[in-house]
Amino acid sequence: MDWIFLSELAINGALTGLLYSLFAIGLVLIYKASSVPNLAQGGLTMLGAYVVVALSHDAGLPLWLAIPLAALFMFALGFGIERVALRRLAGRPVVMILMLTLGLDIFLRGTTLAIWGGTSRSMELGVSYDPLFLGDIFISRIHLVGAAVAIGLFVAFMLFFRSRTGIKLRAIADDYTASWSVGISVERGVGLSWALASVVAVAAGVIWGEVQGVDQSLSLLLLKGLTVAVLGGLDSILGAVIAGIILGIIENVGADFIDPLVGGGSRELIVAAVLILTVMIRPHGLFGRHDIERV
Amino acid sequence: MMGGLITGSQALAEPFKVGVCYDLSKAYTFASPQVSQAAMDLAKLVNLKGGIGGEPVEVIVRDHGNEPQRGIECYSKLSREGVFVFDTLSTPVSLAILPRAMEDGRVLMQSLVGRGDAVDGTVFDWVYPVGPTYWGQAANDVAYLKQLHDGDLSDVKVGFVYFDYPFGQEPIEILETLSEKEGFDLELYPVPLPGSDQASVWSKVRRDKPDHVIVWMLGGAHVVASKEMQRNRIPMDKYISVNWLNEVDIANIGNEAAIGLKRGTNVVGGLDVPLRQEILAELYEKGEGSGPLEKTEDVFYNTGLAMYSIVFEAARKAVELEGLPITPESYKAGLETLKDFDANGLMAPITVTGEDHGGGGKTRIEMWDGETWVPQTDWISAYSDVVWDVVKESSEKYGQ
Amino acid sequence: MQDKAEAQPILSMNSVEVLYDNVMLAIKGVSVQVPKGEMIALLGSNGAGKSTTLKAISGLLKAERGRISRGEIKFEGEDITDALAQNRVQKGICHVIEGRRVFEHLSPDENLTAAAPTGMSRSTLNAEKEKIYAYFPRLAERRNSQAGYLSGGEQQMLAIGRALVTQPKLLMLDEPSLGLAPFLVAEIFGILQKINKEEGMSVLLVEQNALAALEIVSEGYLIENGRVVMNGTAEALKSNSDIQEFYLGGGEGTDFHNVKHYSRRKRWLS
Amino acid sequence: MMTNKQTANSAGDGAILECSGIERRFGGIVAVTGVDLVIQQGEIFGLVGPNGSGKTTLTNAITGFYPPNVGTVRLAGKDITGTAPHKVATLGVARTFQNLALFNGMSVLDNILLGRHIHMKPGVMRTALYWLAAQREEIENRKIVEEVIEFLQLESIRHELVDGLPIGLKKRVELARALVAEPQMLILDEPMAGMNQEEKGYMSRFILDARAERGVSVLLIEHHMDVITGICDRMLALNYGEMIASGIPKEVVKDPRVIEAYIGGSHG
Amino acid sequence: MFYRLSGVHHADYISDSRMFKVPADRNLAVFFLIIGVAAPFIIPSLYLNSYMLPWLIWTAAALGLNLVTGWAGQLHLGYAAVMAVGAYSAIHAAKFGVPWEFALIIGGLASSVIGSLFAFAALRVKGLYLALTTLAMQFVMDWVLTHSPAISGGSHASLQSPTLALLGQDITSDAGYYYVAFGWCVLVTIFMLNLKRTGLGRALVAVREKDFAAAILGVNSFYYKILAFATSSFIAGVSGALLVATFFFLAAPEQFSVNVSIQVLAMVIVGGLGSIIGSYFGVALILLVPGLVNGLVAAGSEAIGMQINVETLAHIPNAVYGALIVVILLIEPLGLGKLYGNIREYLMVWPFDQLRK
Ligand SMILES: Nc1ncnc2c1ncn2[C@@H]1O[C@H](COP(=O)(O)OP(=O)(O)OP(=O)(O)O)[C@@H](O)[C@H]1O
Ligand SMILES: Nc1ncnc2c1ncn2[C@@H]1O[C@H](COP(=O)(O)OP(=O)(O)OP(=O)(O)O)[C@@H](O)[C@H]1O
Ligand SMILES: CC(C)C[C@H](N)C(=O)O
Ligand SMILES: [Mg+2]
Ligand SMILES: [Mg+2]
Repeated sequence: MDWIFLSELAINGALTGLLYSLFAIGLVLIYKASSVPNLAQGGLTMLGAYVVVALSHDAGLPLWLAIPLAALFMFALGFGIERVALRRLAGRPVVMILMLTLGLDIFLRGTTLAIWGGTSRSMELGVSYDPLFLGDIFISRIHLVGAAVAIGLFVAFMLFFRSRTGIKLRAIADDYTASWSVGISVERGVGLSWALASVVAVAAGVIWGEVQGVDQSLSLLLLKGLTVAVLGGLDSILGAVIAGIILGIIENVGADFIDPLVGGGSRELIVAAVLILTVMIRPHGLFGRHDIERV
Repeated sequence: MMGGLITGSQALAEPFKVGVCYDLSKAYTFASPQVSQAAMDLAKLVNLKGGIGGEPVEVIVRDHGNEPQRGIECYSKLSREGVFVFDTLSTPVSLAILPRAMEDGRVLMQSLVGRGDAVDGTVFDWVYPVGPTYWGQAANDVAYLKQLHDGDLSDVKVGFVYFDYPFGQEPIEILETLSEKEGFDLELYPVPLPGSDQASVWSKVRRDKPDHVIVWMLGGAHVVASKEMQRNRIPMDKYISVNWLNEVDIANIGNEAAIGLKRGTNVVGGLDVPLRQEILAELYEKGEGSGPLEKTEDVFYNTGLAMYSIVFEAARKAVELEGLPITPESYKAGLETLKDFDANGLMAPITVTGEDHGGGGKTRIEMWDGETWVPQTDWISAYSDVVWDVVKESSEKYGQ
Repeated sequence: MQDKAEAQPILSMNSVEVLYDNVMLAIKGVSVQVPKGEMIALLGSNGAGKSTTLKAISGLLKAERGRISRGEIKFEGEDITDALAQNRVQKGICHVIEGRRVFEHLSPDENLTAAAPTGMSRSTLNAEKEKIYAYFPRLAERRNSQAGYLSGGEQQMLAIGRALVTQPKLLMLDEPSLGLAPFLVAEIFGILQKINKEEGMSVLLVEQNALAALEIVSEGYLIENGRVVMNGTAEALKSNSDIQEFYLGGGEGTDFHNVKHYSRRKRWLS
Repeated sequence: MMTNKQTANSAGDGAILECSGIERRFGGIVAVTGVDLVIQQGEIFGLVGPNGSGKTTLTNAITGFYPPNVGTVRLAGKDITGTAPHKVATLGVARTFQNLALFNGMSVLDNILLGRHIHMKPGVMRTALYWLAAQREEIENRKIVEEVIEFLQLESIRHELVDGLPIGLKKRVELARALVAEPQMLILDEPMAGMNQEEKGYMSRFILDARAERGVSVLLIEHHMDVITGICDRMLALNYGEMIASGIPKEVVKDPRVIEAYIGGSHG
Repeated sequence: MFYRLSGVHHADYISDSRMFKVPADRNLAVFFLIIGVAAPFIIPSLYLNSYMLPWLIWTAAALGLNLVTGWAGQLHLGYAAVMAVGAYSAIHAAKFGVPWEFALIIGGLASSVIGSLFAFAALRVKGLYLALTTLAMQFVMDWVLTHSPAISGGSHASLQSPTLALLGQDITSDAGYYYVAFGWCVLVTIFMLNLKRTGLGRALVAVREKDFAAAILGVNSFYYKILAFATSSFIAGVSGALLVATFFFLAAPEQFSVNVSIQVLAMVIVGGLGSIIGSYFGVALILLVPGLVNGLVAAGSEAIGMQINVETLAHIPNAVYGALIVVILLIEPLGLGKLYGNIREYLMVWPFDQLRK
C-alpha cells in the first residue's frame, strides 16, 4: 500500500469535493429558504462564468472588478427570477417547481450560448499551476483556492442563517401562509435566496471556469452538485460541505481500488452507490432535517 | 415543398444538396460550428465557380442536439426534400440514422464519427466513413511511437487516457492487440464525463511514469488534462491527442505551456492551406463568409473543408461518370472512384473503393511548437492488417 | 352601541365579496366593524365564511387563489383592500390562522424572532419575547425545543405569541380553541381578555365555541352561507333563542340521544 | 331505535378491544404508560385528557402506527399488538384522524369507495380487463357506499372534490369512509372539533345511529365534555400518559383529578 | 353547445362509471380512434413515421411514468434506464430466436423486475431524495450498458434489432410500424382509463396523498408502491422495445440516457400529473417542439435573409423551448391537460356561461 499516494488522492479528492460543495451550497441555500429544489443552478453557474469572462476578457475590466460586477448582476437576476417565475408557483407541489426550474435551466443555457457561443473560453484567474508540495504530496493551487472560497461561504452562510433574516428564510421554508400571516415577505425572502444562490453561482462559475474552462459543461455540474446536496441533506449547509469532502475522497480513493477490478472507470458507479446507500440508511441525507409527521 | 419552386432559370437546376444534421447546441459545439461553417463556405465557393456540372450545390445545416430522435427527424425531413447525402458529426446520431440510410439507399458520410467497422464497404454499402477511424488513428499513433523508439517498443510504457464511454473506449481493443504484438506496456486511465475532474487520473499517471500518453478526449477536457499535467510535472511532450484538439484548446492551455504536445490528424492544420486562402480571398474579404473569421482559424475548419471537399469531389465524379442529375447510385459510384484525392494538399490522400469506404485511413502526427503544428510523420496508415481484422470481425456481426 | 359608532372603528369592512378560483363565491357582501379596543366575535357554522372573512382582512386570500371581488376594507380609516399581506401586518393587523401553523422546524424562540418586524431593535424584541413568555409560562419552558413537537395547546400559545411579536393593533384569531382541552380554552381566553384590557388591543375572534366566546366579547356577528345574518351585543345574542339552540346548546343539558333525524330549518336562512 | 338500556345490555356480549399495560415512548418522552382499557361490544367509550396526554398516541398504538413499547392489544380476543396498520384495518378496525386524513385530490365518492378497499381485490390484470373482471365488483361496492352516503346525507356533494369542503363536511366524509369498511371497532379522534352545537348534535346522532344500525363499538376522543357525557357509556381520562380516572362519564367528570388536570375549575 | 351536461343523466352505476361520462368526450375519443386507424392513408409517410410513430410510443411510455409519478406520486428520474432494460432484453431475446410477441413480454417483465428495485428506494425516501436515488440508479444502468459490450453490442455499443414480426407476419412497412405503435398506445391508454375507475387507481392515489391514511383503510402502501413501479416498468419496457423495433432499429445507450429520463418526466409534468390526455399533449410538446422551432427559426432567418451565425441559430430554439416550459407552467401549473380541461369546461357551459354563479 502506497500511503503517500493514497493521501494525495484523498487530499485532492477532498479539495475537488469542496469545489462540488461550492456549487451545492447554492442549491442548499434555496432549498433551505423555500423548500424548492433548484435545477437551474447549473445554468446560473454557467451564466455567471460567462458574464465574468465577458466583463473581464471582452470588455477588458480587471478581474477584481469584473467578478463583483458579475455578482451584482446575478444578484439582481436572482431576484428577477423569483419575480417572474417562482412567485406564480408559490405553494404548488414540488414537482411542478422542479420542472419550472428545469425549464429555466434550459432557457438560461440556450440564451447564454446564443449570446456568447459554445467555444470554450478561459477564466485566467492567474493562479499558478505549479504544484504545491505537502511533503511528497502534490496539491493543486486552484483547488486549494476554491476550497477556501467554499469554506468561506460556508462560514458566512452558517452565520447568516442564525441572523434574523436567516431565521425568516427558514420560516418561509416551513410554511408560506404562516409566514405571510406574521408579515414576512415571502416573495422577498425567496427572491433573496435566489439572489444569494446566483452569487454563489458566480463563485462556483469562476473557480470551475478556471479549472475546466468556461463552456457549457459548467452546467453539468448540476448532477454532481445535487448528489452532494442530497448526500449532505438538502437543507444543510454543513451537510453540503461534509458530503462534498466525503464524496470527493471516496470517489478518488475508491476508484483507485475498484477500477482495476471492473476493468474500467468506476467513479460514477461509486458515486451512485454511495448516494443510494446513504439515502436508504438516512432518508434525509447526513444532516438534512426530518419531516415532522404526526398521525 | 413549395419553396422548391423558385422562379427563373434556377427552377430547372435542382441543386445538389447535402444534409448537414449536426449537434450545434450541445456537447459537440466545440467543433460543429467550425465544420459546418467550412461546409457552407465551400458550397459557396463551388457555386462561385459555376457549381457542379453547371448546377448549384447547397448544404442544409440543422441542429439535432446530439439526440438520436432529432437526428432521425432531420434525416427523414431532408430526405423527403430530396437530399440523399448526409453527415451527422455525431456517433450516436450516425448510429441512429444508419439503419434507415442502409434501407432507403441514402449515402451516409461519417468521417471521424460513427461505427468504425463501416469502412467495410462489402457490408455497409451506403456508409462512407472517409478518413481515419479511431481504430486506424490509434494504430497510427502506435506506429509513430515505434518510429520514435527506433522500431522497438518492448521497454516502452504507454498510457491511454480516455473518456469512459464508447468514443473513448473504442481504441482499447486495437491498443491491446498492438501491445501484445509490439510488446509495450499499456495502462488504461478512464476519465468520467465531462472530464472536468481528472486529478486522480494524472496523479496515477505521474506515479506510473508512462513514456507516452495517448489521449482520447474532447474539447475542454484537454485543457483540464494539461493543467493536471503541470501540477504533476508531467512534460507536455508525452501527450498524443486524438484529432479532436484545436487552436482554442491550445490557447486555453497556453501557447508556451502547450509546446511539445502532439496530435494525430488527417488534415493539415494551420492557416496557410491553399483552399482556406482561396475561401478567404473569395468570400471573407468580400464579407460573404458564412460566419466569423476566427472560426476559420481552427483546425476543425480545415477538417470541415476536407470532409466537404470529398463530398463535392464525389459529386463532380458522379457527373463525369453518369451525368446529371446526380442520383444516389451515381453519387456512390462517384465516391468509389476517388483516388489519391488530397484536396490540393489539405489532407491525407484518400482512395475510396467498393471494399474500403474509409479511403485508406491515413493520418499523421503533428507537434505544437509554440506557433504552429510541425508534422512528425508522413501520412501513414499502419497495421492495416490488424485494423482490418478488427473491422471484419465487427462488421460480420452486423445484420445478424 | 351608539357611542361606539361615533368613534371611528379600527376596522371596517363593507360589503366584501370573495371569490375563490374565480368561481366559488365564498362570502357575499359581508360588513363587519371592529371598534377600537373592543373584542368582537364572528360566529357561524361550518363553511359559513368566517375564515374567509379573516383572510380577506389579513390579505392571505392570495395564498389560496382567492380574491376580493367587491367591497372595501378600511383599517384606521385607510383603504387596505388591495394591500399586500406584509404591509397590513406592518400597519397593525395580525392574523392567527386556523390550525396553529407554527414554524415546525424552528424553536419557539426562533418562531418569535421570525415574526419580529424588520425594523424592531434587538432590545425591543427581547422585551416582547419576555412579555410573551410571561403570558405563557409553558412556552418559556420549551423555548429551545422544536416547535413541531409541542403539544396542541402549546402550539396554539406559540401561534398567539408569534402574532403578538408583530405588535398588532388588531389581533384576529381563527378558532383558537379548536381541539384544546377545556381548561386550556379558559386559560387562553383569559389571556386574550387580559391582553385586550392591558394593552387596549382590538380583537376579532372567530369561534365555534360560542359559549366561551360570548363570555369575553362585547359584540358578535353571525355569518351563515357567506352573509351576516345577525349582529348585536353579546348579551343580545346570548338571549336569542336560535343562537341558544344552535350555538350555545344547553351546556351539559343537551340530550344528544334525542337529536332529531331531520334538520330543522334555521329561521334566518333566506 | 335502540335506547340507552339496550345498548348497555348489548355491551355485555364480550370485550371487543382490550388494551393492557400499554406504554409508548418517543425518544425520551413517555407519551403513554400503563394504560388498561376494555371496550365491550357495542359500547361507546370516551377518551379524554389534556393536550399531549397521549390520547392520539394510544389510538396509534392500537392501530399499529406506533406499536406499543410495552403491553398488549387484543381485538375480539386476538392479539394484534404491533400488527401493521393495513392489517389491523382488515381485522375490522376503522378510524378517523384528528387532523383529517382525506385524499384531497379525489372526489367524495372516491374517498368513501376507498373505505371499501379491504372488501375488494384490486389488481393490475383486473384493471386491464375491467369489463370482464372488475366492473361487477365495483358496482356492488358502489351500492354499499351509496347506502352510507345516504345515511350521512352526503348525496349532494358526492362528485365534489374533498379539497374545497368545509371542515364539518370533511369530518362527515371521513366518518363515512370509516363506516363503509363495516368495522367492528370504530376509533374517532376528535370528530367534532371545530363544530358548533348544532353540528355536534348531528355528529352525535350519526354515531349513535351507527352503533344502533351497524352494531359497531366506538372509541371516541373528544374535548367537548357535553358530548362525552351525553353519548358515552363509559370513559377514561388520561393525564401525562397515565390513567387518572375511568368509569361512568357523569362520575368521572366530577373526579377532582380530572377537574384539576383537564376541565379546569370554572367549567360551566 | 357541443359539450352538454344537461340532459345527461346516469340512471345506474354502470353508466355513472363509464370511461367518458360526457357524450361529447366519447364522440371525440371515437373520432380520434378512427383518425388513428386511417392515419396511414391520410398522412404522408414522413409525418407518419418521424412524428406520429414516436409520438405514440412516447405517449405510451409517458403514461407508464405518469402511473408512477402522477398516480402513485413517486418522482422517478431513472425511467429511461428502465426502458433500456426492456429494449435490450427484448432484442436479445428476439435475436436468440424467441418470437417477438414473447420477446416483448420478456422485455416488459425484465423491466418490471429491475424497475421494482427502484421501488425499494421509494419505500424509504420521498420527493427530491427519491428523485436523486432513481437518478443514481439510472447512472448505474448507464454504466452497465457502456461497460458491458456483451449487452450493448460490441465496442460501438450499438445493438441491431432483428426485423419485427407479430402474429407470424414480418413487419417492415411504414404503416405496419405505425399500427404496432398505435395499437400499443391504445392499449396503454385503455389501461390508464380503467385505472381511473377501479380500486387499483384509487389505492395508488391514496398512497400518493397520505400513506398513513391509506394504511388505515387497509391499503398496503409497500405493496402498491411496488405494484406501481412494476406495472409502469412493464409499460416502459415494452415501449422501449417497440421504440427500437419500429423506430431506431438499433439500440444504443444514448437513446436511454439521463437526458431522456429527464425528458420523459418533462413530458409527464408539462402534460399534467395524472392526466391521460395531458400526456398526449406533453409528449407532443417536448418531442416535437424543438424540431419545429428549429425549422421555424431556420426558415425565419432565411426569409428575412439575415445571416445569423449557425451557432446562435441553433441555441435560440433551446432558449425558446426552455421558455415554453416555463410559460406553460406559469399559465397552468397543472399542465396542458388542465389547460385542455379548462377549455372543455368552458365549452361545456358555452354559450350559457353567464349563468354560472
Ligand atoms: N381555498 C379554497 N378554495 C375554494 N373554496 C374554498 C376555499 N377555502 C374555503 N372555501 C369555501 O368557502 C366557503 C367558506 O369557507 P371558510 O373556510 O371561510 O368557512 P368557515 O366559516 O371558516 O368554516 P369552518 O368552520 O369550517 O372553518 C366554504 O364553502 C368553503 O368550501
Ligand atoms: N411522532 C411523535 N414524535 C415525538 N413525539 C410525539 C410524537 N407523537 C406524539 N408525540 C408526543 O407524545 C405526547 C402525546 O401526544 P398525543 O398526540 O398522543 O396527545 P393527545 O392526547 O392526542 O393530545 P391532543 O389533545 O392535543 O390531540 C406529546 O407530548 C407529543 O408531543
Ligand atoms: C464531433 C466529434 C467529437 C464526434 C465524436 N467523435 C463522436 O463520437 O461522436
Ligand atoms: Mg374556518
Ligand atoms: Mg390527539
